[in-house]
Amino acid sequence: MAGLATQFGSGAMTNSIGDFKDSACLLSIGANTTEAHPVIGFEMKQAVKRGAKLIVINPRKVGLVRHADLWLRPKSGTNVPLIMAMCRVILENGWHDEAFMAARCENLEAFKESLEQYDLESVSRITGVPAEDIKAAACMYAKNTPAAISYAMGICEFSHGTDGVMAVGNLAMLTGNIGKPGAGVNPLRGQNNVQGACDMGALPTTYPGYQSVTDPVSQAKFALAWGKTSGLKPGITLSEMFDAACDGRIKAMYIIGENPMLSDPNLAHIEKALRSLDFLVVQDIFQTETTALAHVVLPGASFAEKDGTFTNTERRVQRVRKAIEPVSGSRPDWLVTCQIAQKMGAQGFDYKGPYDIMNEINRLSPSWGGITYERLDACGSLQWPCPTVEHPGTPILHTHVFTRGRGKFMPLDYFPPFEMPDDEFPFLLDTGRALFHYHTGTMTRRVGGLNRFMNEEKLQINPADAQNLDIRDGDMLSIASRRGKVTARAKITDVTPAGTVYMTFHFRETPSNLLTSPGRDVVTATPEYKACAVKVEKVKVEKLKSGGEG
Amino acid sequence: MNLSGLREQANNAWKAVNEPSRPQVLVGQATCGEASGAGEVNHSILETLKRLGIEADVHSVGCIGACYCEPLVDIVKPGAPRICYHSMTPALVSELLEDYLVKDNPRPDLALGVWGESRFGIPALFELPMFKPQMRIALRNAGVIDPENMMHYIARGGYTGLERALKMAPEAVIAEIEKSGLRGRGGAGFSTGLKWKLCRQAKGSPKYIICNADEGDPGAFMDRDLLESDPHAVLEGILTGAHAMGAAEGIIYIRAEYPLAIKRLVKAISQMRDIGLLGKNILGSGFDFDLRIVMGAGAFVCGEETAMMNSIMGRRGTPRPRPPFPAESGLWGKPTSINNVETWACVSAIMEKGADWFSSFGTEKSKGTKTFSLAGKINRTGLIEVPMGITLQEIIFGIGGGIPGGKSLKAVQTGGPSGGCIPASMLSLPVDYEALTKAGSYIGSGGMIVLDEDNCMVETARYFLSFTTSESCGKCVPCRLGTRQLLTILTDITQGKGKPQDIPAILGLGKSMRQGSLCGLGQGAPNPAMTTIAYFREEYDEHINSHVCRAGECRALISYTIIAERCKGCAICLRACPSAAITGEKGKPHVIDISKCSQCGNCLDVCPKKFNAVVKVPAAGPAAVPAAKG
Amino acid sequence: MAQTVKFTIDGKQVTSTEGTTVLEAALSAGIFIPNLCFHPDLEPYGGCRMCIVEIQGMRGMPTSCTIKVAEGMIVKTFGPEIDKTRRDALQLLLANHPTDCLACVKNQRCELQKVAAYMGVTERTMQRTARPQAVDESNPFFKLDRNYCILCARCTRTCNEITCVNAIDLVSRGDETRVSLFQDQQFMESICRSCGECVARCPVGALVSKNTVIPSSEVLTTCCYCAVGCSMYLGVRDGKIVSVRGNSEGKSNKGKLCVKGRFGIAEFVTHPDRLTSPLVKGENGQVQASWDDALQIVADRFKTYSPDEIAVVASARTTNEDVYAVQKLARAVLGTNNVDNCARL
Amino acid sequence: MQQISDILSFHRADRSDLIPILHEVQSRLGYIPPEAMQAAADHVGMSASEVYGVATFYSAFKFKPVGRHCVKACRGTACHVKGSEKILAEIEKALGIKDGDTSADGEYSLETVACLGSCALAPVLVVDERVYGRVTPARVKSILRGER
Repeated sequence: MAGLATQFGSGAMTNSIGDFKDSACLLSIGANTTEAHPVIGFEMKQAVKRGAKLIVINPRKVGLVRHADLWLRPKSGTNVPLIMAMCRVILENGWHDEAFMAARCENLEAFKESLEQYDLESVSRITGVPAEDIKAAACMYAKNTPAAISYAMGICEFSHGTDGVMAVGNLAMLTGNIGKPGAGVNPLRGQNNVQGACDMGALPTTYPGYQSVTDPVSQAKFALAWGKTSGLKPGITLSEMFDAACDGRIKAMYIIGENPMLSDPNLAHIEKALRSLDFLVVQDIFQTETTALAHVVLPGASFAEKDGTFTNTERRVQRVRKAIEPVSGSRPDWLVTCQIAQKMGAQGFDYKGPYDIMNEINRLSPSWGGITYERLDACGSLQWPCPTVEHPGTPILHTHVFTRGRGKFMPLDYFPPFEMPDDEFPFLLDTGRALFHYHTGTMTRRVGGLNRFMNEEKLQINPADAQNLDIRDGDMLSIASRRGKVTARAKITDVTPAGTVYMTFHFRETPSNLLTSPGRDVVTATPEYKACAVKVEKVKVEKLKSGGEG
Repeated sequence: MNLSGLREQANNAWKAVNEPSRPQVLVGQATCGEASGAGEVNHSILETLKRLGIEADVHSVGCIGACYCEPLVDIVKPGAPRICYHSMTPALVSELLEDYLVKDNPRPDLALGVWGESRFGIPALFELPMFKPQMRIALRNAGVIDPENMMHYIARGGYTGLERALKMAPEAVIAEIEKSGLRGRGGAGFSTGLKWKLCRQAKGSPKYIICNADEGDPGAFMDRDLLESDPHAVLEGILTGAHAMGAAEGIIYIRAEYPLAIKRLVKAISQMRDIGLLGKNILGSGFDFDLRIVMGAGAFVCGEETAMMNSIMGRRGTPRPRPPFPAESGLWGKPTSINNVETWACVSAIMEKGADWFSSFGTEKSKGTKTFSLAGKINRTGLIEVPMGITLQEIIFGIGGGIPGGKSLKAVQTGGPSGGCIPASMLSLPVDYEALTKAGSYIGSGGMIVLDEDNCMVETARYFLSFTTSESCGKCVPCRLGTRQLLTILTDITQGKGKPQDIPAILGLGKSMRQGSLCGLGQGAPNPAMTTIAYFREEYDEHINSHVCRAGECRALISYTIIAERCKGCAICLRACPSAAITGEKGKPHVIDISKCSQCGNCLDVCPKKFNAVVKVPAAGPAAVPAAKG
Repeated sequence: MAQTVKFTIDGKQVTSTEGTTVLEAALSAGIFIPNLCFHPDLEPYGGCRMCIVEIQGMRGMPTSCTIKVAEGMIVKTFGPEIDKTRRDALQLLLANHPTDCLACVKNQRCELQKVAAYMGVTERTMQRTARPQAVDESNPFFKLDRNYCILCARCTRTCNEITCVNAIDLVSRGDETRVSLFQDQQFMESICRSCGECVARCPVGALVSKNTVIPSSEVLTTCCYCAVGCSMYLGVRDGKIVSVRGNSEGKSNKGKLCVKGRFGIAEFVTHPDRLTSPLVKGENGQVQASWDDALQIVADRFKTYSPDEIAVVASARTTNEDVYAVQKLARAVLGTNNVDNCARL
Repeated sequence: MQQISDILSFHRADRSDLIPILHEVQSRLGYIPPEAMQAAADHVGMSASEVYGVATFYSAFKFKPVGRHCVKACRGTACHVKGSEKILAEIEKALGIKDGDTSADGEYSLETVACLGSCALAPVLVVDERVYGRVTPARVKSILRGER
């Protein structure tokens, strides 16, 4: 989310889910909303039914395409030139919002200059999208206001994902689609509390409330509150942690409720990292591929067994309430963490419950100052920033000024993904989510009915490619990249474009992340899940065995 | 472009038919003519003319309404009036042509009438009992002109009304229609002028107009006939309405069951387009309008305007509650006005001849004329147009020539499945919107089915309920399940399983359906049952209490038997029996095995009249009294 | 802002806002009008005819669910004619509906039952017209028993207006009309996404969850799956989660849920695979240990690493409070900024 | 399938073109196969279930292949009072099929229609596009043989 943070001063969704109903145009980029965020999908489709235009930009024929007025199908990893070309078309035709740009934004000249490389002809060649479609999309987006952009991992999970996000930010600023109802730039976050985890300072660079660790004032504030705190040097990111574990710089890890042994890219590397550790503590509700490598496994409690709050993708903080007692032997995660701290002799971890923790958050995180349990119980939810108990919360960001002051137009260059198909590995592998499962499947794979819908990984392949390789629906295939190999059955579908194959990462039997690329976003270190080069072969029956080998 | 340039051409074309230099032959070729063999007759005409070496012009015309004696052929010989011949066959027409055109014998024996004054001993056509009481406004050109020849229409005054209307302000056109007293001819009888005014005043753009040609009432065929016989009369009316209401697009929603009408409409629309009557800037008036045809797909309920709009928009043809009315929110949420085929045809006549002329016909509240289709047990079946207020007596016994076969009239069914049965005792009833509604029926689109003593009124009600049950859209409870409930009860009665409490049950539920159903289909569905109970209660009671069907129509209540003394053992009935229920040796009396008999009545039908050995008897009770004569 | 409208229902002055239907206005004024096909989330339909009323100046008996309130309107919701008409419509439904209420999972929660009770209908007066209808049990979570269906079309309208999936629709017409799928196929062969929104809106026992257990209490919480943050009620009985329903007051979901939220929670929460004891790795692999021992081991070992040697991965799935505690542990106790979460997937 | 895509290519991707598309499919193929409904759905942006719901509403649409000749018996009021029931029974007997069926040899399909609008000539029968008026049970066989 560094892209939007750079341009706007905040990386979060600018508007609210309920805003889609006020939009005259919805632009969905790199998102499979009907699968990954079904209820937002309902909202968007309803808006279309009421007359809003819908533009879908996605290499895959995702569920929203049926409802779209316009579907652009760029080659994977070409979002930046595509969106920049739309910006250029808008400027050239005078469809931009001059007044908004002048009053609210900066760095326009450098941006305009960088648009020169994005003429329709070259962009059409790079992206594979016909020039008239790019123009039509630009026109539709610019002329139907307010227009809301929503995007998901199909824009971020590239080695230049931050550029993709900033291209989108440029497009929105150009048309004045920021800070008003029904407009905005709306990243749809992946997991239930990603937004909250970042808000709470589970980032190497920020304290709770995005207060920079490199800022001595913040450091002093937290040192005073906590009695002691970390240094001014930023920590290392998740991917860097695994790199550092491999070469021995990191010796111990404490992992809570995550399963990098299935979810993270280039699994062979992850496994090597975790096995290199001197001491690994993993806290989870089920045994996972990651707990299996732990020195100590601590049983956490599920969301139904504890109190607390989640922050959803639209910065909305809502209560989680205990419905049943923690299953025998498990404990709420906050309690486990605090008990470790107390055993280490630390002060300030003697919370009587999550209520006390929230009080501390209210005190130390200014944008959360007014988000108290009392208020949440009374009104259901609050959207941060909400600095005081009188503040109603903020459904729309950047209404008068950007969080950073002026919105910053970013000149951008086009870089292809880290790893592109070649003769040896001729297909591009894209990975993502499916409706009936969630993440690494630790929860959903244990729900019998959900498995009735989907109980094994299938490699989605375009009919044309399947015909070339003589693959029939249901054939067992081996999928190999430079890093590993898995087997899965074929599902022939035109959802996936020719030249690209697709898998989820829900199945431990078929760990698609054995294949994925070590490429990462140059800014945020977000892994390049959406593109790596693979080869696909039919498995002969005698060699048939499921699962993967590293 | 204006029409005056075309008028001379048109007049010449029409003159060439009526005051010809060589013989003109006009064949009535609407669907009913075709069904009677007009195609073969036409073929025979061409062959005969060729054989005789006669140079003549042969035209297809529409239907003049005398369907009972189709095929009709008119001949205009130079110097002679147009003579109409009836009941033609290929052989007869060939004979006629030779006699008249070669031997100069006009064959009065084959003629129906002369257009104009009586001649050659042939009566004047429009003085005949069938035509004399009629006033043909909507049907002014039906059977007169070639419907595919626009020149004929123009020569008969076509499009002068439109020219006049385009020179008037839209509000003035609406005022003229309002003044004429025209009411919707589709059934409900809402004031056309007022309907237009509401649409004109409604906010929203574009506006749509719809021509309702989804003539769904079984037994009604005036719209088909009109569209087959004179499409431009309707199209001119639509154009006039479009100008008056400010509509940009028109849709003709027509049943797919009317292929010939569709073909003639398509042709007429393309003729209009060719001379600039559709498209941009029509007749230089700055008015833009276009028109397309949408075909129905076999759903009676789509005659209801909100259902029809759903169908046009590609949805299930279910109605929706009103308000909002189509005039405020119709097709795609825009103001929409729906008018019936006959209404549109009246509009063009009103604009041509004026509101006062139109309102000089009819009654105080029901102005002008109305077309009716006469069918069922009546001598002269066909299509007629009469001034409002004429009595049923005049229609059935005057125009229609009474009941065939010496039978007695029992009832007249009007208004289709939502209408009712008016008993013979009420023949003096004047036909207008109010009087028929008061009698428990409904003018409807104008179907008039005549029932005689052989028609059972319970069975007639059951028939209509079977129709509405299968045509109910299923959306609202009273109609979906109420029609089924009524059908179940009525079927029981016709099968001799009726109970005394069935009558109050029908009347009670019927009232609830009238009040509670969403649209006219469900509201009107109980009418056939309720009016037959009102007027023919004794027939219900006989079915329920004595298991007797006096008309001998309800199969479960009748039986067939062979009177041994009369039977000659010819075995004709034995061969005709589908159930092998008849046995007997040749030359000896035959016997019907009641246990195998399906009461189809074939034996009665085929038994030679000179023997008259098969008789219909009540199924229950002593098989003594024949239920039906002869 | 919507205009305020004043009008009268059964002689009582009612104030509502422009655009509200008579039925909604009556219900919110505490005046009950029987209804079946009405649902606040859906467009007015006017099919069941239960909510008919009389409105001065309007012909016949319009359905209050389709008429918008207007200033000065005078509405009458009861009377012998209205009652008889409603009663007959209800009797028609009952003549076409199974008679075994006790055997129905919707018993006592059935809206048809409720309307019948309100109207004091205790016996069926019409001839039975019900015919056997197909039952679809293919979906693991819910079933469609068309014998119970009253064709209010709430389900098909939900699938059209709310989810826009359009997996189910009304098929055929008249009393042949049925809720069905393309080619009358089964749910599991269809494009149905199994969200269960139709099930949530079915007024009768036609679309029902399998294994329905009525909860003894309900707890308002937030879904644990994706980042939409659907507000939901977990139904609890005997220490277990037995039901899930969307909270219509929830700002992000307005009552809606997807297949995972509605049907994918109860089973995993109390799944026998849940970890119930800390495990500590010894020479023979991981073995169970007491909490005290396990925590002590962790605390002791953590103390031995310098801030640069240790890293903490917080969870994007746990609560804000859990995450706060963990990053505080990292910074204030372990002294490191090496704390991250998998925000990027 | 080629025929279906030909038909679609002449129609707008708009829901109001759905019923015209279905009419055309039926006039070319005699009935509407599932693939055509799916293709029409994709073309006009509806789901196949919605198309199915619309198509099954209208009695003119057929979902099973039909015979080479289509016999339509009118069940309108005028025909009913003039004994159309007997005509239908006679046809059923002659063809050995019931209303809505197609004969085993694929020659004939039989259906009843609400009203053909030729009431003055009741009872009425249509074989393919040809209308026959004043039909009697005795004439049925010769009509089916294609005679007048």
